[in-house]
Amino acid sequence: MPEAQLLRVNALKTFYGDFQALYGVDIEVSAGQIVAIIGANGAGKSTLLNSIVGLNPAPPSAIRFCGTDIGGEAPYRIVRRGLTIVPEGRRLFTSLSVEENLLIGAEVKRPGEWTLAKIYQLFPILRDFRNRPARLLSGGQQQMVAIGRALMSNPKLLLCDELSLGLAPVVVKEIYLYIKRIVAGGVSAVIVEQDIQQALKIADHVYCMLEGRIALQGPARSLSREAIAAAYFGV
Amino acid sequence: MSGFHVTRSSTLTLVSSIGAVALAAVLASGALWASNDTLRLATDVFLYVALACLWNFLAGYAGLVSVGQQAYVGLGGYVLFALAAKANMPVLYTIPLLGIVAALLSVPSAKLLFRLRGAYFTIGSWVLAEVFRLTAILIVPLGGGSGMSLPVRVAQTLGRTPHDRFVMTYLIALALLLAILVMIFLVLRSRIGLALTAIRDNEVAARSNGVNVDRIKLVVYVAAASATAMVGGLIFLQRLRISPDAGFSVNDWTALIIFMVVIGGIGTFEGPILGALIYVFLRETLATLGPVYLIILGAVAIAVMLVEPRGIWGFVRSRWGVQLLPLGFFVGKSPQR
Amino acid sequence: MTIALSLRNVSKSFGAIRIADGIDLDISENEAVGILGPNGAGKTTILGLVTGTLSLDAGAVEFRGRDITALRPEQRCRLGIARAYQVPQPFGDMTVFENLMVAACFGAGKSIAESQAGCLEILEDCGLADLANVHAGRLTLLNRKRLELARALATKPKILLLDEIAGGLTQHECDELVALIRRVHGTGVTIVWIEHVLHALMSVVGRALVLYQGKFIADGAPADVIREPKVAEIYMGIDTDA
Amino acid sequence: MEHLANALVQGVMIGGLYSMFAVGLALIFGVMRLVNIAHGDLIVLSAYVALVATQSLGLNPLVSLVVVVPVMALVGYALQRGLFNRTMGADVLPPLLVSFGLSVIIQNALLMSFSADNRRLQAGSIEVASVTLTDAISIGVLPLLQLVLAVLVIFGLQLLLYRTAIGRAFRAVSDDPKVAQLMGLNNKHVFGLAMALSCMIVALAGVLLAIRANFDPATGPTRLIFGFEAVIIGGLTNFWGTLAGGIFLGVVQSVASSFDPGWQILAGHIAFLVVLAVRPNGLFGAAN
Repeated sequence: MPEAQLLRVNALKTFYGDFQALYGVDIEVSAGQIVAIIGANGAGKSTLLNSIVGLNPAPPSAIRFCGTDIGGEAPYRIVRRGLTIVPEGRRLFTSLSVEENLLIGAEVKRPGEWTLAKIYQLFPILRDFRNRPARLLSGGQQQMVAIGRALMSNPKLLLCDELSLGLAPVVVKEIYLYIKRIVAGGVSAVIVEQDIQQALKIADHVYCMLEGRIALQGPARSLSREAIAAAYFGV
Repeated sequence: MSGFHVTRSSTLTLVSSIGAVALAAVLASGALWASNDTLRLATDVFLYVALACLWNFLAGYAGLVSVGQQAYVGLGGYVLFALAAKANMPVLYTIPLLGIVAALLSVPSAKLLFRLRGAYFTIGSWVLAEVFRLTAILIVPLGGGSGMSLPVRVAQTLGRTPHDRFVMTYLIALALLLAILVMIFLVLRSRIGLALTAIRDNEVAARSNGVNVDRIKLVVYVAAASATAMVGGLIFLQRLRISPDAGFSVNDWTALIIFMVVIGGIGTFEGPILGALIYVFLRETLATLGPVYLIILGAVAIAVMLVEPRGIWGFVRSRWGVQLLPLGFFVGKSPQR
Repeated sequence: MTIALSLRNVSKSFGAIRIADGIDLDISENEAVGILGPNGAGKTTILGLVTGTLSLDAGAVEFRGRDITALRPEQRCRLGIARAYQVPQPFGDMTVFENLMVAACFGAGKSIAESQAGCLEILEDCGLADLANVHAGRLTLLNRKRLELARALATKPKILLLDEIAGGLTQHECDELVALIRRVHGTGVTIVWIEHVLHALMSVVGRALVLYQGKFIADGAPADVIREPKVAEIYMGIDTDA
Repeated sequence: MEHLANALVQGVMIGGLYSMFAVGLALIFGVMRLVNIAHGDLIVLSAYVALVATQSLGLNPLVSLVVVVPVMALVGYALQRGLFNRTMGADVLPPLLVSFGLSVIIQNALLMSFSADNRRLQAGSIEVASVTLTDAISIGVLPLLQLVLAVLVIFGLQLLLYRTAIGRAFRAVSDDPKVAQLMGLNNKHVFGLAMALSCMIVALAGVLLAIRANFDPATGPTRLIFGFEAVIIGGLTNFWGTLAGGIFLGVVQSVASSFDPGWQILAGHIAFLVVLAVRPNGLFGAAN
């Protein structure tokens, strides 16, 4: 592969107690790419993301980021390396204002172009609401804060968990336009989606998960709807 | 019809149940052959085991982490002294009364304390015990701050010679301990026991399946308070003297007890018994250490919480799957199918 | 027909997100109703409002003509409202059988002796009999979901609220599940089912509701409901251009 | 009447001290849902640290704060990183029992090192200095200083929480510890800082207490209970509520004591239980 490899997940197995959630998952993300991970409820998508960001234990070599083994590292250390997540359901700090939420993202003090000013340039509406408690914003605006908060750490790779959750279709479309713009600016992204159509539209490469395994993968354009449906439902 | 059936005992639980009954018989026979020193030590052990099992019942099973059980120990002691010395009631009759008085007092106490959740309940229980202690200081007829002794004539109603008295206290303590163990065992085996485990595992799901969490906790709190008061009465019957500081001592009646339970295995039936035995053994071998002793016990208990929060018995049980008491359910395939 | 469950002008929001915005809904005795809607629309929240694990901002919930808004979850369960959670909530340190015993003893209000036979039967119905002695914390996700349903049944419900219980099942398992739910429905139990696996849902329910932005935007026969353009647009993401 | 007014004024002063016991407790509960049963014993421990500092370095107790506050901050940080962080989780039992064990250990270690004798810090003339308001009411300079310091501490804490990066981190971790670490916060360090800050307030309170009243190794639990009562009476909303709770408790104790000294502490406890019965969300808490 000519492109620089950013993230490589290698035969990752994850357990919750006695319950095995992932059965040897392999994933690769190259610089500048958008990779989508799709699959039904309970297929293991969120588990995979949580393992990558360090919430679940993993052997060091199972996750490699920018040439370093990071499996099992503490989440805050992984953020410092330039890998951040926009969590499912946004999970803003409810008692903090919009601006304070954004500033928490900058705690790791990674150098880079993303600053408060640049976030407000990208999402002008947030500048107007900067002193409002984050919980009082609409769903779409909250999602902008969540994305902005993650960008404030100046990541090389942005993981997005179910960005479309609970948002109106128009808003979803808008949010994904922003993601495209962010990636064009030099950040790579992994998006986890249930909305398959949305995922296919934006991603360069798609992985489809089923019951803790990768059931199908390939360039987004090469996958047929039938193949995806089969991998998605396991029929 | 169903091809399955339910049993609640196994060979191991059968053997251990028979063993427990045999052990109780041997202990009871001690009244006939043991020396005064042995009787006194054994009475101590019984009362500590009883307190440990009761605290575990409260904290380990119902999640009510009280550091105020000394309230009921002191209450038992004081009510016994008041009834026996001031009202001239025969000592034996006072003991069930202690349980009733404590139960009556514990209901409003619980109503108040249950307004505090989790760790706040814990400190609230301590405030309540302090209220009991400070109130005892104000009661002049019972000796106020300096406390009172049980008149010799009262002690002599238990037996004319010291040996007779030791035998009597020993037997009452053993009977009380057995009653408490049987009570806890039966509760754990009943619907309440099912509910307690369910609440401990997942309180939200327990409520969604019809468990009235507050009522179950109230039942446990009242039962523990009532039995603790009876144990407290016996403790001070043996000591013949009570004062507010001794009766409501957080170190003697709660800190030590908590350490026993944590080391032995919180949330297990056998753990507190084991913990109390370990404690008495250490006390008898290291008796001269003074405050160092509490420091060591505290440090060991902390270490247990950090390394193996389930304690010694919890570790044994999970490692080897030992279940000595028939508390669970076992579903077997019926042979005729 | 008598009404089993009513929501009267029910509102609920989390911060700026409106889950229910003055919802009115009647569900008849022994009806089987499916609830659809995009992820995050608040379907699960609606069940929480019915079972009492969440409180309403405004409005009232009635069960068989009785206002239960002020009742606690355990009281509602004992009246006959049972729920199988989307994320299974087993009692992890108890065996599968003991999990059911809790529900039977407290939800259905029976003694230990009276409960045992019924629990065994439900275990067999739900395909869990061989796992009766296994600690629930050790079950696979699939079996946890079965346990969730079995435990709800053990409370002897009059209305059964199901939340995404068919996801991840194979075709065969799914058929078994559907047959079981139809049997339960056949004994007179009212069913309210949130499900993304449409073919399973459609083979049980006679009425479908679509929740979107705090309102039910469609209500009717399932086949008609999913053909409504509005529903297709917001819900059937993958099929809009088909 | 004047006698009552005097009791009231003295109660307000002592209430300032109680609210200092309380805010340390409220801070760590707010940030990490930890209730530290050893809180009172840490107060007494700081008094002994001050005792050693005054005796060995010949410092005035108030000057010894320069030593005691940083020492206690280190103790707090070390306790959190070494002990409490290992017990944090969904289950409330481990942190409770560990802090309870710590409480017993501190008490007995102090007992071994310093015996059970009553001690007191000698602060010189400031101890007796007072401002006379009327014939019956005079305000001690020291109690007044306590109240003023309490107000300053609470004011400072509010500023810290709402105006600084570390305060923002405290609130973020309190809101959602899981997401906080995903945004790059080292929760364990943040928790350590919160405990260090709590112990700095403890140090201040401990030294002030030790100048004003006798102390011995067993006096910790009572301080914990006063602090706890102030928190609950204050209503768990913000630190100003806690100040009000502390003053309420101080006034009740002081007024009761003016009638019969035997009732001082008991009256405080009873007032707390009454508040719990009548207004479980606290006198100054939100009604919801």
